Amino acid sequence: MLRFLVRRVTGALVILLIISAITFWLFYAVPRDPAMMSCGKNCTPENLAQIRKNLGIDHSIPVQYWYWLKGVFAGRDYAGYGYCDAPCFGYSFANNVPVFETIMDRLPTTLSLAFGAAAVFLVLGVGAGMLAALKQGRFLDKFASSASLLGSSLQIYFVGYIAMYYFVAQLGWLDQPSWTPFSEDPVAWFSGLLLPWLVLAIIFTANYTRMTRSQLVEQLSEDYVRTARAKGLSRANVFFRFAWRGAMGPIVTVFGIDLGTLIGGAIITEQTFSLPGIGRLAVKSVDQSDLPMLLGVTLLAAGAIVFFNIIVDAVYALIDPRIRLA
Amino acid sequence: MTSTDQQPFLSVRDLKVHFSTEDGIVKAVDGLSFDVLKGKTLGIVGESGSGKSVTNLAVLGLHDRDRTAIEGEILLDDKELLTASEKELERLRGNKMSMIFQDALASLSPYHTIGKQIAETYRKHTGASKSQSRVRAIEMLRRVGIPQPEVRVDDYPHQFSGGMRQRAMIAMALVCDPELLIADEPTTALDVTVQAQIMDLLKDLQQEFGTAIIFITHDLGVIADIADDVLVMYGGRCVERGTKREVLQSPQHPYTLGLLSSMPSLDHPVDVPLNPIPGSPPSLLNPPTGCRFHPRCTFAEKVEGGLCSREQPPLEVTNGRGSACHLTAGQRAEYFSDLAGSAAN
Amino acid sequence: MTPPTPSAAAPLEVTDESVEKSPTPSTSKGGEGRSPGRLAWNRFKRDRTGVISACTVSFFFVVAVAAPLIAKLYGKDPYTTYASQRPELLNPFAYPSGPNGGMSSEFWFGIEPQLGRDVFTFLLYAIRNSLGIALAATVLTVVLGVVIGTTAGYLGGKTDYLVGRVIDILLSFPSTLFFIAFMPVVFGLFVAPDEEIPTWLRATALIIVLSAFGWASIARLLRGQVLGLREREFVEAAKVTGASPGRIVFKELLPNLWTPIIIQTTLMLPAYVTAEAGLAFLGVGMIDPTPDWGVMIARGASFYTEDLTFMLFPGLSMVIFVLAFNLLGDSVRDALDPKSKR
Amino acid sequence: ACSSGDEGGSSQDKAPKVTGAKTVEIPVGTKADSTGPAAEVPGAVTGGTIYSLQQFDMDHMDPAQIYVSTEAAITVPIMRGLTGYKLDAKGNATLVGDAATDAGTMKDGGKTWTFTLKDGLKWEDGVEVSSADLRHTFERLFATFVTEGPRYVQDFLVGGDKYKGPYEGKSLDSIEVDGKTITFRLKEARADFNFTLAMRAYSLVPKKHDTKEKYDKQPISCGPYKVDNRNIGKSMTFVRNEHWDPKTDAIRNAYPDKYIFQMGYELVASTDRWIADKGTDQYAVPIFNEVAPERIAQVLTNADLKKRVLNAVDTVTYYWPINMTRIKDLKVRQAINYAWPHQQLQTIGGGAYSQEIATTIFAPVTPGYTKFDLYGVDKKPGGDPAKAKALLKEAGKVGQKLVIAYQQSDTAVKTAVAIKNALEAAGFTVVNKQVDKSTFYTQIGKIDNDFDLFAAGWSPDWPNGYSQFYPCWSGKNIGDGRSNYAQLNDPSVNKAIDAASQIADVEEANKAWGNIDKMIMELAAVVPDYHKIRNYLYGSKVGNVLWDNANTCVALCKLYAKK
Amino acid sequence: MSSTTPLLDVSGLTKHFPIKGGFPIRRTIGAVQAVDGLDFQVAEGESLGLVGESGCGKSTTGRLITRLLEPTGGRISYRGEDITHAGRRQLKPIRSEIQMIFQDPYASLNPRQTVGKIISGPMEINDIHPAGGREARVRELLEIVGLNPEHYNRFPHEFSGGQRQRIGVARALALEPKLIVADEPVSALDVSIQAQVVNLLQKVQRDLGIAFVFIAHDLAVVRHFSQRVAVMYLGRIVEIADRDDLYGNPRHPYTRALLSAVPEATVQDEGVAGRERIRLVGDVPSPINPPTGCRFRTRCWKATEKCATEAPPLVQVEGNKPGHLTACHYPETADVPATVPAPRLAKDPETAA
Ligand SMILES: Nc1ncnc2c1ncn2[C@@H]1O[C@H](COP(=O)(O)OP(=O)(O)OP(=O)(O)O)[C@@H](O)[C@H]1O
Ligand SMILES: Nc1ncnc2c1ncn2[C@@H]1O[C@H](COP(=O)(O)OP(=O)(O)OP(=O)(O)O)[C@@H](O)[C@H]1O
Ligand SMILES: [Mg+2]
Ligand SMILES: [Mg+2]
Ligand code: NI
Repeated sequence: MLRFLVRRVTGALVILLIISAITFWLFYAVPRDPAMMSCGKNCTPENLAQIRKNLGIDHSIPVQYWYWLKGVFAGRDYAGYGYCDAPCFGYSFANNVPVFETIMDRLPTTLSLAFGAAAVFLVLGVGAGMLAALKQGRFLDKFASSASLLGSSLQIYFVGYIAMYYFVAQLGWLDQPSWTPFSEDPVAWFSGLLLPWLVLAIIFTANYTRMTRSQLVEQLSEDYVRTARAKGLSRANVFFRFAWRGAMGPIVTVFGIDLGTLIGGAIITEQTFSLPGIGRLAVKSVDQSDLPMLLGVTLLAAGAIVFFNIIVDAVYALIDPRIRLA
Repeated sequence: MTSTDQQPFLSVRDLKVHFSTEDGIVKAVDGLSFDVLKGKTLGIVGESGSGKSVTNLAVLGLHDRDRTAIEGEILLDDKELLTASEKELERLRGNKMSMIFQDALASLSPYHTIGKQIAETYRKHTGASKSQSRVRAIEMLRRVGIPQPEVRVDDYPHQFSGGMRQRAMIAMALVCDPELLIADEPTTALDVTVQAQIMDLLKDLQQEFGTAIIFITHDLGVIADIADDVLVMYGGRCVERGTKREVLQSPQHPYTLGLLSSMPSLDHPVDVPLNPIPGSPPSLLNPPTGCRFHPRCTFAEKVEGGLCSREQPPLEVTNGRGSACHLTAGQRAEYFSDLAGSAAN
Repeated sequence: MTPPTPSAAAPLEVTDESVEKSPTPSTSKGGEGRSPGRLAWNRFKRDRTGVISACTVSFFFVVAVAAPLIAKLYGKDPYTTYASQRPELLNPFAYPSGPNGGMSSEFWFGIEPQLGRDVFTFLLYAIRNSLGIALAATVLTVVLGVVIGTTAGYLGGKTDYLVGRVIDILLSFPSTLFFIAFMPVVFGLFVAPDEEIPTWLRATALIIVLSAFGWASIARLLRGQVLGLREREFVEAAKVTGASPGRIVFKELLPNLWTPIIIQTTLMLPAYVTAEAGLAFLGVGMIDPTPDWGVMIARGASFYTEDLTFMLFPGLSMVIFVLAFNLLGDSVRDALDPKSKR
Repeated sequence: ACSSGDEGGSSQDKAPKVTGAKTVEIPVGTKADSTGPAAEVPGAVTGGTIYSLQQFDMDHMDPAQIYVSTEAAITVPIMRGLTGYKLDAKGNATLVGDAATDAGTMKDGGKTWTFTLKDGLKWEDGVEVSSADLRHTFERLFATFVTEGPRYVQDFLVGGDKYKGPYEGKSLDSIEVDGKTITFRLKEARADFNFTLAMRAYSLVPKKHDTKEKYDKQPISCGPYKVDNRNIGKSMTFVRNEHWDPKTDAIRNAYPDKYIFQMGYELVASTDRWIADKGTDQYAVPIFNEVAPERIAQVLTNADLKKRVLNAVDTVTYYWPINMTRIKDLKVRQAINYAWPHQQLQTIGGGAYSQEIATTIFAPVTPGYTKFDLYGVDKKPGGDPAKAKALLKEAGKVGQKLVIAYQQSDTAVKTAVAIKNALEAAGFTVVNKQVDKSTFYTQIGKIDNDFDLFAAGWSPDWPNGYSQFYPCWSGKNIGDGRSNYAQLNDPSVNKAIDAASQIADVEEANKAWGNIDKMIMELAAVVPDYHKIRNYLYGSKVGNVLWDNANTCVALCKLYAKK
Repeated sequence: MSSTTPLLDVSGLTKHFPIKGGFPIRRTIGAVQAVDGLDFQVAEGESLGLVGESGCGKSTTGRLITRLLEPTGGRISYRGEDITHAGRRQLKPIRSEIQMIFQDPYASLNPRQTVGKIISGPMEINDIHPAGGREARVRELLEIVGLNPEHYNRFPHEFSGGQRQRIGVARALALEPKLIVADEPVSALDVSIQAQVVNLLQKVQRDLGIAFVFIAHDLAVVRHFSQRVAVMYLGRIVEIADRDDLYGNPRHPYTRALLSAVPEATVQDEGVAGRERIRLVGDVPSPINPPTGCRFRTRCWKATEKCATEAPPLVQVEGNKPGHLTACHYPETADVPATVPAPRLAKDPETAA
């Protein structure tokens, strides 16, 4: 296990390193001067030079990257804003706030959105998939399959607005989506996120229903499931302890990937529901050509994906003893 | 059959198992009857696809009831199984009757330890505690010759070798001392040396517990080694049955004869070509009319009037011995004699 | 052993005869065999949902291809702002003044709020553009994925390792974020500052960026498949006869990969249609006045409270298209791979 | 809501029309006017929290860097300058002393200005505001890190062109501090200098706490509230500053306990929330989030909603400067003016309820406004492509390429489409160039930019022509990052601006400015687009929502939260 | 054996598959010693049988001979030409002479190609233009292997297992090879079909004079088909001899045990002594870590210290005919039945390890 973790975490770090380098390089592929943005109306060359120094962009690109990298691990001294402790992802070009703090501040929103939606779609999707598998070919199966298919064909911004219109504005069943920290007001937290969760879930559930169903159907036809039945175990026992066990692997895999992507930014969702999460931060940093923020967000997103990949593999090994971690 | 006085432990009458598939109805088993006696071994031989496994899955009631039409009668110790409820069947399976499958790796759950899988059966049917059943599992493993069973009990199937897996399967099947054991080609995937080990094991265990065994194989050599009675299946039907000696030494059906004569052996002369059955097995979707074997039968034209392609020969059983062929007894004696002799050599 | 009576002496002839009665008493007598593709086609034809969705999908493609023709017959175009000559088409709030979003015999699907363009032709061209982009991206993705995946899988060793790592990195990239971040970069690289970003470049950039990320998953899948197939005996059989690696990849392996390739394609196309729309929604895809499905929906989404019609046509048509394509994908999968029951 | 076919009803007529709007003159108040506390608002209650929903966060909190209306509006409760605008119950403004005891004393015809600091003014840490702070406030404006704010004072003060800020220990001689009085010596007479100082950029900064660049994140308050919590891009909270004494403040009432500003709401999203009017949104006011154009119809046609709309005419005029360096031919510029699709752009912007077509640079509410219509917009609001084409032909420039820069936003994109269609109909070749939001003004502000036409807007920094025309149309203000986007450098215009700014008589001056407006329009250096009518929807539990005529925003310090 | 160079000469043939692993850097940490020093020859037109338990390296040997695998060591020469490490180009002329028939009739035919294409493929690759065209040749080949030439355009899935195996044979014959490596060509087939294919191969061998390396684990089938037989155990040949010698006079204990384990479809009359039964215990050890010395010693009832330290050479032991080579320190003697028959069932689990 330790070997596995060491190896995978090293691999993950390398991937993140490459991703950050690519992002860095691509950002500068278009000639533009971030200093110009903060220089404002009365910009003199001295001002520009000062701002460049403050932002730490008065070096060649590789050197900048090196300083940035060093900052991440060892902290870094900024001309304009003093020392920035490790992990230092720099200061935003657009409004000079520390990137790390901003991201940490936005993270709870995105995490709430992601985990909440994940809980909803996992429960709904897997539940529906199980029912469908149990009632193969019956009405319930057909219903679950087609409903899920319809769900997966919808777009967040399409359903999102319609749902807001009907459920919030017209019927008043749900609250306007909004963000309140859980620690501040759990009820508001919940009611503000309920609609985004549901909308996200509609779209994701489909995939889980289908996958759960197909996995279970496949597993149920496995020889070892037949053996279990031949031993005299009850249907329910066989279903949950044998078939479901086998079906879990791929579901966990996809779940991990989805969770990683969601945390990396449910950009469209956050945009649709005006939630102040990582996704919107990303859009904003793109709008403002804010490299440090963009880098931070990209790394967070990639990190989430990589992290959940490792988790998935570890969980997979727990589920399936045939897989050895190394 | 030699001992007619005995009540059959399992009795199958006119069993029909039909699957409805996209392409039509597969008549996998079409009117099959046989008996298994207590403490005896019935060997079922037949080519791939002849319905051996389907028959035995029907006995255990493991077919998907929605998609399978099963007719006939299966009496286990005078209990009708086809009409039994799922609950009743669950109580019988693994307890009174159990099964060993061919592909042990696929048939053992990869997610649970060998010990758990064995113990589970025991607990289910005896209500023993966890620790009791674990002890029982270790004992069973030792019984089937797994070295260091206390250690190996916590291994997963993939950590076992092929032969050991098959032994574990056997241990699992026998953990509740079943009265009927169905072994579906338990040795086909194994090497000859390991096959010999497993067959010896089965024989020993049968002697010890008096279990009735149905042994499925397509290898007549294995039948010769282990079975008391033999049932030869072809295209979902029984073409011949009798004791091992009767069937192997004086086959009454051209198919059995063909099987015997197409087998290379360690002491046949080598320079003569083998004597294969021409053609290939029949489609069960669209089985040949009349005798299902007639397209491949070298004697079909010996029966006048093309009877073979029109009419299904009945299986006439006397004293447990019978065959389903239009050839007259005389014809058989004439055509088969030298052959049978050579086969028995 | 005494050779038994008549037939055994001539086993070959007997087998010949048996072949006639071989397990496939099929319709095909001699001549043309039932290829796996043909079998799949037959299975597909029997699937009613599949056929209906295929028709729906083809309808969309026909509409896309024939958009200029239809627009010509219909007599409108998607670019003219009809309201600028006829201000009475819009009410003082810039919404269509006619009921139902201004639907009339003249403007079938009504007119657009604010600018007053014709929704019907706009939608036609939007479908045309979006499908075109999605299709091109799909083709490019699949080609890239297939070439890279099969090559890596077949060659193995260092190449495979390298490609594997590149795939890892690509799959770890937060792709949506990347799209929005670097579409401007792509434009910046190709366009002089005083030139309008040409529509073709936007489209090309979209296609390139979408496929640059999309190929990885296909390549990974195919690589796995090839790794499996490579060990299959028919590949060894080809090698034993001296076949070149090229021949093995293209003549032996590729035909066996059609199933996953087709399945992936049917998954990818609707995904790209929605992805393209999503990017447009975020403002980095196509842009007015180029008609685009996603742009239409995104704009409809802001007017729906007052002019639902304007949102409904593009929105529903996309839902229908994606749904039909998904259903079609399912049916194709079932037909190609009858064992997998979804 | 399927159809919006039927007319909006009679409410249409009640919407204000810019054409009918009066010009807003702001008188200078007396010492008595400048003495606190501010008059109570009838029915107001203390306590509660006021929220806001807005799209953008403020880029700057250092007053010296503040030039954008949003930033100015939002900082009223925490920043105080020497002068400020006091509102009466109807929202009419008077210029009074804020930190100063009165609106200042002018000598030498406006070349010397003296202000006296009020007693009892304290920073949020309880330390008294000192005259050193006053001096520092103005000296630090010259520091290099100050790049965004206005440059009026810096340009006006004697010696300002050489001074580099206080941080190297040097002080500026033209600022004299004596006890509680501060005297400014200006290069030339500025009769409206006290109005200049009312700009947020000249709010006070404590010398002790001046952290230079970092002050931008952490301003120190001497107003009734202070920044409690700031979360850039997301939210900001103001809480009470206990050291503020209402008696020192004639301008601000401070009813709510807290302000919570919430950022990141697109117009449509915020409008929908105000329409829904749920939870804390009932206590929300807009800072700059108007009713989204997409929702104007819904809001204005619904009597209930309409009750909650603050409707006001802004001093801003949105226009499209024509790059004079690139488009040198008058006829071409005139052709652009003729071809302009005014009406269509108005429609896209939300219709006559939110904007009125402009033919002048001056907004009708700004003193000095004179109505004229040089390019026949009133008659042909949809544009006159024929005439435009004829002019182009005359100039021999048919097919003239025009590069139009616009920001990336939904409305901007649609606008660009309409303009392109119209100009191409008149014989131009149009290149629409989308420019990053973040660098839009930087890019069009460069002298050698690549654009011919771009959207801009200007509202005077105080209500007269000087701050309307000098920054944007004087040839002296051409430079990278300066606001003379058209790069207009016409000697007669320059002369006229200089002359007008020296006229002390208000009436006279206004007339002069009105003429300059016409001069520029004759040169066709710009296409005036529209005058803005603001429609602000607010929550049902916010009391006394007033339009602040002088700061052109919702008067934050007059609000209260209903119980 | 004739004095002329044999068709195929294999000496010291070795194949080790590296095992990757290790931490933190992946490297080769061991090897599967699949084949470890094989020596044998195949003469023209002769059939050499290769038998042994699963995993003993039979297929690996076959794939080394056909050069599907790169040998780790040893030498393979075909008609005197060293092809041990020959590249694809160098092998080109030889490719058509050495062909292979595979075990799995389902996996060995490309499901997406018609029978015609499958069989004409090798000709296309090797640029062979038979008189009368390729198609005619294919039909001819189909006829030779007993299939209906009309089935030229059918796909493999339309055939039964036996028929598919015939197609495989036809493909191998298409290049008119001199040597065919048949890797368990009949193991996957039903008995009734198996005989058909064995007969076909026999006919091919006889009529066309093709030499065979016939791999199987069924001793009876090998006996029927091969003139000479080699028994493999864990990557090594333990005994190689002419058919009659090997089956009549097995000298290696393993050969003996193997022979005795073959089930025969005969019924012993009561009282008549059955065939000798030797029951080996346990499984074949792992080729990653093969036993030292004689590899069979862990399952051999005769093993001594010597077996553990000294690997017995493959030599002609006393009492053998020439060409009958055995690798054993304590060879069995012909007339005495196995010295110590193992117990029928290992009751003591420890010994079963
Ligand atoms: N669930 C099913 N649905 C449809 N057809 C089936 C099903 N199960 C078995 N069959 C068919 O029934 C026939 C008999 O199958 P069965 O498994 O009994 O053969 P078998 O004699 O056990 O063969 P083998 O020796 O290969 O195990 C085959 O043709 C098979 O395809
Ligand atoms: N590509 C490979 N990589 C690693 N090990 C391999 C590889 N191919 C074969 N082996 C190993 O080499 C040994 C011999 O394998 P081989 O396939 O030659 O056995 P075999 O005698 O043909 O067995 P069977 O009768 O099961 O076909 C086995 O232990 C196998 O696991
Ligand atoms: Mg079977
Ligand atoms: Mg093998
Ligand atoms: Ni014989």
